[in-house]
Amino acid sequence: MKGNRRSGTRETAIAAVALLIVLVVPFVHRSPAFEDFVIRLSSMALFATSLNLLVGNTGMVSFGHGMFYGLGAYAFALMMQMTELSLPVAAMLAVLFTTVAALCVGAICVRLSTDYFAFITLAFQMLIYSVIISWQSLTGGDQGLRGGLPRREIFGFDLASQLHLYQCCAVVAVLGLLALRHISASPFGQTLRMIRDNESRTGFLGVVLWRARLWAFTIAGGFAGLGGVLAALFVSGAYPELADWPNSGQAIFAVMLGGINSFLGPVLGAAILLALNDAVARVTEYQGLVLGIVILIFALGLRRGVLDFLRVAWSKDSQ
Amino acid sequence: MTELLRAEGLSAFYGASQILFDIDLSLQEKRTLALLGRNGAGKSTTMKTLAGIVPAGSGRIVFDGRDVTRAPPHTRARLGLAYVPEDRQVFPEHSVEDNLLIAAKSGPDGRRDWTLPRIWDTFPLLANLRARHADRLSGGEQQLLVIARALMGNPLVLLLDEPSEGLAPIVIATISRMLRELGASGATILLAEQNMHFCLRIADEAVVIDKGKVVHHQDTAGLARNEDIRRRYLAM
Amino acid sequence: MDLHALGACLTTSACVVTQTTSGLIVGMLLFLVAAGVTLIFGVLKIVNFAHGTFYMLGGYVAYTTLGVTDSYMLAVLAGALSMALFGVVFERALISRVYGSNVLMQLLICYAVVLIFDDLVKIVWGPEFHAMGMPQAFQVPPLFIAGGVVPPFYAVLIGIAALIAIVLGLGLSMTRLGKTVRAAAINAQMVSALGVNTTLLFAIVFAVGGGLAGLAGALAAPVRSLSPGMGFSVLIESFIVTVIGGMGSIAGALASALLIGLVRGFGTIGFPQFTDGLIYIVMIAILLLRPQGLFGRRL
Amino acid sequence: MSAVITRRTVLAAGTASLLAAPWVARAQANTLRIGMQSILSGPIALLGTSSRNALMMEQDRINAAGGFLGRQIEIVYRDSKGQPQEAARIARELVNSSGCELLIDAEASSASFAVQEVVRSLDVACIHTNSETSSLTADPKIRAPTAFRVARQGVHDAVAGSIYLAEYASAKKLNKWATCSPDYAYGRDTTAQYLQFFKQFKPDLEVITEAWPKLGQPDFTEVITKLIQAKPQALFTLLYAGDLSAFVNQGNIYALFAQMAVATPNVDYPVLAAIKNLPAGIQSATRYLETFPDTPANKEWGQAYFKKWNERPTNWSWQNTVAMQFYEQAIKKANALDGKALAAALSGMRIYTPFGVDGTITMRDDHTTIGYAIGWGQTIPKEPFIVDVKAADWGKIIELETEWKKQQRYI
Repeated sequence: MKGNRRSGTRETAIAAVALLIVLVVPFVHRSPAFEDFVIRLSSMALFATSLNLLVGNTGMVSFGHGMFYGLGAYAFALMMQMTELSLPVAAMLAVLFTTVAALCVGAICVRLSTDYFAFITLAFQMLIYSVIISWQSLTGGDQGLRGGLPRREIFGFDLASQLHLYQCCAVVAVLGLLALRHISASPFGQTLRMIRDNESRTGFLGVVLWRARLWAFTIAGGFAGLGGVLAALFVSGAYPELADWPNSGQAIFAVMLGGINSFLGPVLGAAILLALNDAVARVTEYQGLVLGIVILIFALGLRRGVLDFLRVAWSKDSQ
Repeated sequence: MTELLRAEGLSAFYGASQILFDIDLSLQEKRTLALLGRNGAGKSTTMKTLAGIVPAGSGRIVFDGRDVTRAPPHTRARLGLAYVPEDRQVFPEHSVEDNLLIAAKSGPDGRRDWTLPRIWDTFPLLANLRARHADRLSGGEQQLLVIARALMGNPLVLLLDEPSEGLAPIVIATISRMLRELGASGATILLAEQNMHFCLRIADEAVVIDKGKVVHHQDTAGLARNEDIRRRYLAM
Repeated sequence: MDLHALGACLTTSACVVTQTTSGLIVGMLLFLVAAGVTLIFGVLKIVNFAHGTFYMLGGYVAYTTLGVTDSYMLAVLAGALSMALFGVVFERALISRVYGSNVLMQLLICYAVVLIFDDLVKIVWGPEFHAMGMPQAFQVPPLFIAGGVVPPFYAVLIGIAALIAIVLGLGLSMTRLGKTVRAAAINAQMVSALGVNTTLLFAIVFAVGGGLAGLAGALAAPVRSLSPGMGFSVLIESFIVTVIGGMGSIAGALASALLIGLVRGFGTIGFPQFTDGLIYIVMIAILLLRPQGLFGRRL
Repeated sequence: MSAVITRRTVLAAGTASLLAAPWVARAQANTLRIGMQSILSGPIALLGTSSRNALMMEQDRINAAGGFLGRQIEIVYRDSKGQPQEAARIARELVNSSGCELLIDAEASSASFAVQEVVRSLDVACIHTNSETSSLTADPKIRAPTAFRVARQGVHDAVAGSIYLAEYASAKKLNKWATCSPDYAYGRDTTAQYLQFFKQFKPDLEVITEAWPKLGQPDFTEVITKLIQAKPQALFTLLYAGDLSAFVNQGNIYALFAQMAVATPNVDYPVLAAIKNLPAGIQSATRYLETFPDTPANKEWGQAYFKKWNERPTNWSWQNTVAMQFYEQAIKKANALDGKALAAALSGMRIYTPFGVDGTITMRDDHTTIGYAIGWGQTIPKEPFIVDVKAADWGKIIELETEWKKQQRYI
């Protein structure tokens, strides 16, 4: 317990230092490209890390995690457009809404075994996607929400300003990741790992499997929703692809690329994926070809996420 | 007398943990050799390694004069090595007849001694159940089926892993009688068992293994009198 | 929602016949793709997310073959056979390396293949859509049956797909190869220990699955636009079909492909703007009531 | 020990360089970069690539004439696949990372609204070249200060088309119509607009059934049979490009076009060419037509395009060409590139161009163009593909547009 608390303090310190560095950068050198990247990364990192709470931590492969990302974005953007709520309130309500949605979807899904769980989450995602596309009067259909988000200042913060948006996203992402880290290191997180490693034994210990899974699913959904809120802020709206299947695929890829056994793996994976996408898009219009080859090299060569791979390489070095 | 199957210094692993250590075995043509040992001694792993399902870590497996250490299971099977797994593994959704047909092939020398009619002759019980799905058979019937299935491949050697496991005494007696007849008719059998009494009546000689190592080798008649070995390695 | 129109349709034979045949044709082509998905999953436990790519490539190969040979029959054969071959290469070169590993690793490999071939198609055939056009032999007026319209080309397609369904069904249940494939689906190790080369068997399964998808792409090429990425929507639908029918069940794939076809056929009348949603709802309902699918084995 | 360092260093450096790659600043060249994004893959990529083709021709022409403000121009192309979220990302990336100082948004409507929001926050000048959805510029809440549209506008098209179709329908006694449009915002909004005006001009019009296939749907069979069931006298469709081609090919199997008249505003040259067995007598708008307006300048441009790309231009081609012509004039006038100055120059600007009905096109104060060629005619299977073209009356179009804007409370 003591060790836990000490490592908790250490992580908070690391997070604070990382945050500080990110926040200082713009005062040294303004680069809109870098700031855009960090804003997108903060959203994607929350999304991918929350997915990894399911995939890496609990062994639940969800193909439909993007639905919560999309729901978070839509809930937030709609509240901003249709109500006079202030931004933090709207954001919190959006996350709450997503969490409840995850609870409802989870309650239906979590009892199914691995493959079927993957498919039913995919089916739910596609259902939600087609509702978003069809419910044009509310969501704008395929065009997404038009007209942008109203810019309301909060505490002297104006999110129309790139710098303020950057700062806000960095803070939210670091706090979100810290919370996720806390959850994954908590006794609850231990229980989830036990379920992943040995379902029946965990059951014998008196853990109600479906309830633990449902909690994990709900929490992951909520954090994905938070990622969606940041995404909505970045694009100043909400668009159906946020809730579409390929978006879930991106998150899965980020998780796999970074490493499912390292907490920061998905963050690194998201960073690599975003950077790779941007870099390739500038060089060639055949992004898919390049990305596909990279994935193949990674999947057949490395066979595990970058961070997992580095950890293995590192520990070999240290021996 | 020719040697059909030989293992030299065989080792095997499950992941990082070593299960078999330096196993030596030799099986002569038309003989029945029993592989005895307690639960977890490494009998099944030995059988699986011989059949090619578990890869050999080191050592050599020579079958019918050929080195098959790296050969995949189906190659070994086609060379005449038939494997009957411990948990029977019938194809549950196939009929008895289909279970047999899937395994039908001629032997390595082109022989086709075992055909469906001969199986029905030898296993009249199965003949009556030919259309039944294998998952509807009793344990004993399933055991007969998998032995028959192995024979359909016209093998040179039968690897039988714990054929008596989990069966009622009366069924065990049937299987025992059938295996004795098989042996008498000239079949070559490697029989892994923890039920020593079952083996004594079938096998000519026995190898005892413990913790993945060969600890004793003797003819069965002698082993039956060897209280020391039985107490040390075979007592439950 | 337009339940009134749906009711009116269901009470006129012309509408029922026409929408049923249109459901049949949509369903049968879907079946050809889904049969491969379900076969590959059933035997190899591989969720082949690259299956839409086979469909796409089959269409493009047929398009080019038609241009060169001017024979639709050759075009269809070329589409199917080339994809059978591609299936073997895909299985040997990529998928066989991740047997038994994490399902996400398999997913990634398939995803990579989809990305790569979408772009390769763009490079070879260009990013614009192509239309193959109807072969001369089928440029004939439609038939009228019980007041419903049935085009001869579609009747032929339905016939071919039905024939394949029968061949596939009988082949799996009656022939020795089929029985062995079914046995390998349940216990590949045991099949291998009985002397069957399962490596070859798996390659054959991929060849059949890929060939069927290629066949579907080639058969559909005269009426559908060919464009890079066209495999995606087909993939999603064939997945739904596979899940509803029961992963690994050919009969299930047939039944659920027809079900989806009919939901489309009549859904477009009753729920013109929510037909897709309807299909997902059917899928969720079935997964909840019978997770193993209509014809799947109980888990 | 050294091996350890090497390995770690390599691992760390590799990761770092991968991460740093996107924002390593490009050497700021004197070249003026113009970002262009469009749909360059998928079933409607045809339109995106035809936009790019036109822009490449403009780039050559402008550079030969000395560029903008003495700087050679370079257009940077990106494929958004038509997805709004991706389009928004690309727009930001073009400006923030790739150093583009002007934007051409050659997206379809679905993505141009997303680009609009990016433009609003970046204050860069942007011309939407392909989005026809009226609200993009008509709705003052959506209109952005530095974003303009050089494209057909849905409401203009709807008025022009409805007047033509009402006459046509009355002449042929076609009262029972069906619609079949892609199930997304453009399809729904524009269909609704057409029907509104169509009913206004022909009050006895009856829409007996509507079908809404998905965008990029592979199989239209159930939609086609539904249309046949309903037995309409005529069909109005907004399907386009690959979807239109598939629809026509599948419809042919059912002899759909023998059973009803068809009207669509969306037949482009290459689509006509790609559709095998094109039925004659489809009522269609002139998207781009070499023979309309029938002037030497228009014909010359069409021929030059055909010569260079070995296919005919689309509606999107001329729109992108005009956008560059507007930029050219506005930059000359403002002698600057920043969004505010260009916006001031563009508002109310009138330029000479082959694509105007009277040789000019005007950028109105509400950031949208008027005076471009709108006409309707009927298809024939060979050149010039559309004949009997009737030009629309711009006076009537603007009158009804204003009325519509009032209805929508835009003015």
